[in-house]
Amino acid sequence: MEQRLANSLIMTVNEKKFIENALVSDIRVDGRRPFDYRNLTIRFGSEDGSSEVQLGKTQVLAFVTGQLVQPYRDRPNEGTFAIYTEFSPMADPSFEPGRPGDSAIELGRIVDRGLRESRAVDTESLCVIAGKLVWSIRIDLHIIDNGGNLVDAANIAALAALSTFRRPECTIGGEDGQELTVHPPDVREPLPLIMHHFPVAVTFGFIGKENIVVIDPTHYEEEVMGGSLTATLNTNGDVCAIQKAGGDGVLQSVIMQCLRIASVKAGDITSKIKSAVESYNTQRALRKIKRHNPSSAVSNAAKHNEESTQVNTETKSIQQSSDTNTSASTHDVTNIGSPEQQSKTLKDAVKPKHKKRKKSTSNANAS
Amino acid sequence: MEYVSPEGLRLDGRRPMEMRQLRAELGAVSRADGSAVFEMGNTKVIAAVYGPREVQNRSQQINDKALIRCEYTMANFSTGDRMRKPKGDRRSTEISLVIRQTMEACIMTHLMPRSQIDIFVQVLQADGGTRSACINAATLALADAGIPMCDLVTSCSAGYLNSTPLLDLNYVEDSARGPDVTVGILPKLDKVTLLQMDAKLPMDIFENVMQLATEGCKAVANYIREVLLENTKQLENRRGV
Amino acid sequence: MEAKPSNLVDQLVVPGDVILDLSNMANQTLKLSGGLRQDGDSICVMKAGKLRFMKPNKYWVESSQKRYVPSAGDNVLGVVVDTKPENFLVDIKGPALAFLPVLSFEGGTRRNIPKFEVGTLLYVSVVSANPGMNPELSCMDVNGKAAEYGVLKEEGYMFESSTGLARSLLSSPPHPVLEGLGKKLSFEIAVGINGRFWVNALQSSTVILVGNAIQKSESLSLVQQKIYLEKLLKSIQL
Amino acid sequence: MRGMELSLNHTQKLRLQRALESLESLSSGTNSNASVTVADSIPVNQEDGVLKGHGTTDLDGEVVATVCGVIERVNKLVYVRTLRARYKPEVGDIIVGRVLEVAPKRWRLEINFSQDAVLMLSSMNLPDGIQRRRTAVDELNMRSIFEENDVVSAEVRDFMRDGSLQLQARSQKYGKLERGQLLTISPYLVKRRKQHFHHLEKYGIDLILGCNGFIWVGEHVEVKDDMVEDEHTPTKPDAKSNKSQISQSLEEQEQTYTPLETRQYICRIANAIRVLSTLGFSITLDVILEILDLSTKNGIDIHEMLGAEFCVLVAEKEAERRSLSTRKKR
Repeated sequence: MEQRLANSLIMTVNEKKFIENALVSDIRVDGRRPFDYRNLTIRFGSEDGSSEVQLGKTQVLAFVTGQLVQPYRDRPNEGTFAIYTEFSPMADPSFEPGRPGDSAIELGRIVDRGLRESRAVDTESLCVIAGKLVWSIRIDLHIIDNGGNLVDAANIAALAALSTFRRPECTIGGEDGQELTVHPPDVREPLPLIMHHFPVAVTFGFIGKENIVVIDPTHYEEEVMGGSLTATLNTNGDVCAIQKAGGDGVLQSVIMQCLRIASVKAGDITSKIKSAVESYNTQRALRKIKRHNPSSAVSNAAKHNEESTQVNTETKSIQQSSDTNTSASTHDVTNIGSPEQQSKTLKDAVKPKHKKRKKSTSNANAS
Repeated sequence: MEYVSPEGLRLDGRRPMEMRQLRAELGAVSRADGSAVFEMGNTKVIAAVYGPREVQNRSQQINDKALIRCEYTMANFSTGDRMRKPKGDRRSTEISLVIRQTMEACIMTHLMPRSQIDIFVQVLQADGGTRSACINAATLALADAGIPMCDLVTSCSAGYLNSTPLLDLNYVEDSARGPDVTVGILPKLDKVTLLQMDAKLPMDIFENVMQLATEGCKAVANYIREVLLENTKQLENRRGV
Repeated sequence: MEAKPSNLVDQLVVPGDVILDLSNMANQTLKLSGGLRQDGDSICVMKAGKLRFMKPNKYWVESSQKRYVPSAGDNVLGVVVDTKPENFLVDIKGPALAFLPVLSFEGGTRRNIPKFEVGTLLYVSVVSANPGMNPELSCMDVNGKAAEYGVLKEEGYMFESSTGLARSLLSSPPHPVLEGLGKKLSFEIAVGINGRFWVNALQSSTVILVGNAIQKSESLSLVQQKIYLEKLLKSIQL
Repeated sequence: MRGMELSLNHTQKLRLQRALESLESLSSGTNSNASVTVADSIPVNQEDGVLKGHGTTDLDGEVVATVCGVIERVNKLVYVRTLRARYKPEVGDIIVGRVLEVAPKRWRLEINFSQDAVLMLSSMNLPDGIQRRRTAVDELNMRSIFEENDVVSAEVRDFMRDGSLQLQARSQKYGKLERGQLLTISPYLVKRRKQHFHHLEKYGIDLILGCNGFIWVGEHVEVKDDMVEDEHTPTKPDAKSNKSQISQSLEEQEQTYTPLETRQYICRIANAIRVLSTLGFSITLDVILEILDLSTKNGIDIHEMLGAEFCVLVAEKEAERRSLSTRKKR
């Protein structure tokens, strides 16, 4: 009992009343107007496919990884796409450790629906060999700090991470056209995902008896509000997903008004994400030039050559590996660090660690 | 694929704005405080309500209102492919949450402090629109249990295929991966409490589809009201003076 | 013989610092308060902050933190979280919930127990705070009068702050931002040493302005605070 | 039809339908428009000033029902009488409950309310019958009075400050119920009367119609002043009790022995109540006795009482009875 009381946010009567009363005079506790969005900062990690989004006090980390897997039987030539959420008690003591709670699942489902059902990512281009191998894209969303409106922040983080993610290029060769080569990033430039459009989630809260609409509620406002509506839209004015899971009823006209506001906000946010991604890409290009700086390469040159030859021999037939779970941890692949690490990742890219030794011996036997 | 024939008929022979046959029956579970079976065409769900009763887990007790819990399950035999589905997957957890929050919006929870109301809904046959059917069944079961509500909640879905807004999608239409809008309304207040939508739809068309779904909700509300009134009259007449 | 106070007084100290060496001190009584401990012959610091000294022999470390360590005699802002037959359970940001006995109100008897709903904001004083026990609160001063204590009006807004900010709001000379705002605007404020303050004014916008200005002032130096205040006051007049 | 899991043949179906129809026609004249469902607006004369009672709420100046039921008006008060719902306690109601938990100084009882009811040790007469201070020993011996799953009759005392319900059993007629059956039916079928305890002398049976829909049918127990006897016979010495153990157990056997005939009557009455409750007829002593007569007159076995034929018979009988009573009134 006491434990629960200590973990849950208890709002004072004063705060609850004040939030409502202040809204009547068009102002919110943090000084915003009802339709002002909080400050949005998008940062990227040192690796491709990772982003950190800060929305007011809310912080969300997104990490995109790819893996080669067998496709689903009903969609043999489409890559898969999954979203995982992590709500750690670190972000908010009301999150319980262990099993994901209702809110974690709802958040995952809203982001998932917005991105997947509207086909934001071109999954068909993720197919390597139809029915045999496709790229499986996994987005991990970590909530670092809960300051309210996790959905929007998580959605933006996912979009930003997806637009910087690159997967290693694969080619199919061999006599039967079934031999797969995964090219390391320094041999062939890894490929970005094809994004058709940017579905941006915008959340509204309905507060008080008159259901006053506020955009981007803080966690205090979330505690007070009677219901919320998350609209996912893109810049073309298409509605990609809507979630209003119960709560206070609102008029249809209010919903349409929300959608129109959301469409404007979605435009703003999209341009913010795009400019952030662009600056990241220019930086990345700069880094790459540095990377090819000969002075640093000299010391590793000998080893490096060895590596690349090894890579070429590391081609393998699919039949052989159909039972093994082929995996490529791409965030490692893109990390051009020490050669030791690289050699490991390259092997990882084609087969799991524990099968490594066995496989190489069997290869030797075969040859 | 053609979902609407040139004559303006859907795969199951309905017109675009036509709803499937509704059927509701109260008192399907004798042990429960309230229960109902609700059918929309071939979709069939059963709902049972227990409570208000003593809170089972003391630490969850709320001092100024009732605790509402909801469990949604899909029977293994409800769909065509008979797969053992793991209990508590993400989809059913989400639907449980959605049903709970939707019903919470209309139950007058402050009248039953320190108690708990459990809503169980189970899909017996799934043929599209299970979410809506579950909400309609839950409303009926709650009303049957005599739990005070400020309004009924009724729900209906609508979609958009072959450039035509379609009311009350069935499974084939649902799995066409087209837009699917599920609406839940409070008919007396004429307000929308539940709104879920997938896939992509321009805003003006969305408005039309939502409008269509709302009309569907109103039709469901009329039917539910009739069923409840008939049931109430029957109970009162039988009881005698 | 009067020992010289530690030369670290009013300096920043960190855990592990030794502020006094007892071995070269004559027989003398020392009073140690929060953040200090005796380790053999030396007095060690346990938490980072400023070392304070009060004549004749009291030492403590003052720091700013989010949590509050209850200590008797403090005036705090508490939030009612539950009602029990004998006590109200009140959250005062401490490590444990505090008990407010239902009878510790002016003229409190079994017959006139006040009714507080969950979330009621109270201005209370800490009566006792011992480790291992829930702190006890009271809504009376030493004479059994209500004084200023009790329920705060059900308007206004409660802001969270650090304990350091709360202390500086209560200190004299008064907090420059608070003083400056007070000259131009009319509002009420109640500060709890536990890192909470409540602001009320006729207009919601005033409450929000004052609250956010005070919260922001914490990260500013004295000079910056003055500049910030001037800017803020100008913007209001516009 | 609700609650009917019987398989009726064609004629039975028709007969039942006819009986129910005649019931409908009998009561439809009285209050046909009074039934409402959730969110139906209730017509009121706003100028007179209206007091909104249970099951109603205000929506933009309109009085709206929040439950399904029948509108009732008492002077200015307007409320909706619910039909199927959990029990709504009123102070003074006689109820039957089942002990869930023995807690410090109190028992928790399941009474079909939204919360468990509380029976304090201090609000009941101890077996020795005298009002006295409850000691720690009494507290330790609480299980000897009521244990978990005991069936108890009591009276609703009041609501406590925190909203929980308090019971009392400060009379010899309340207390533990033994040797009988507990039936649970919907509370709306039990009407509040002066008498809820019935002693059917003819059958040697006690019938308690609890307002909460819990009904007790059991062997008649003489309310006797236990304590008087107890005081006269102080606790026997151990040696003596050892000797008399055999005789005592015989004595006990005799005490707990219920004649077969009584048991049959208990079942017969219980089944009569079951039939009435499946048909949704209100349950009063007169009706129960009538059904009992009906079953014996027609020579229907106890187990056949829950069958389709008897169910139809009961419905016809009830229709006949009600039409007679309305005719009498006219």
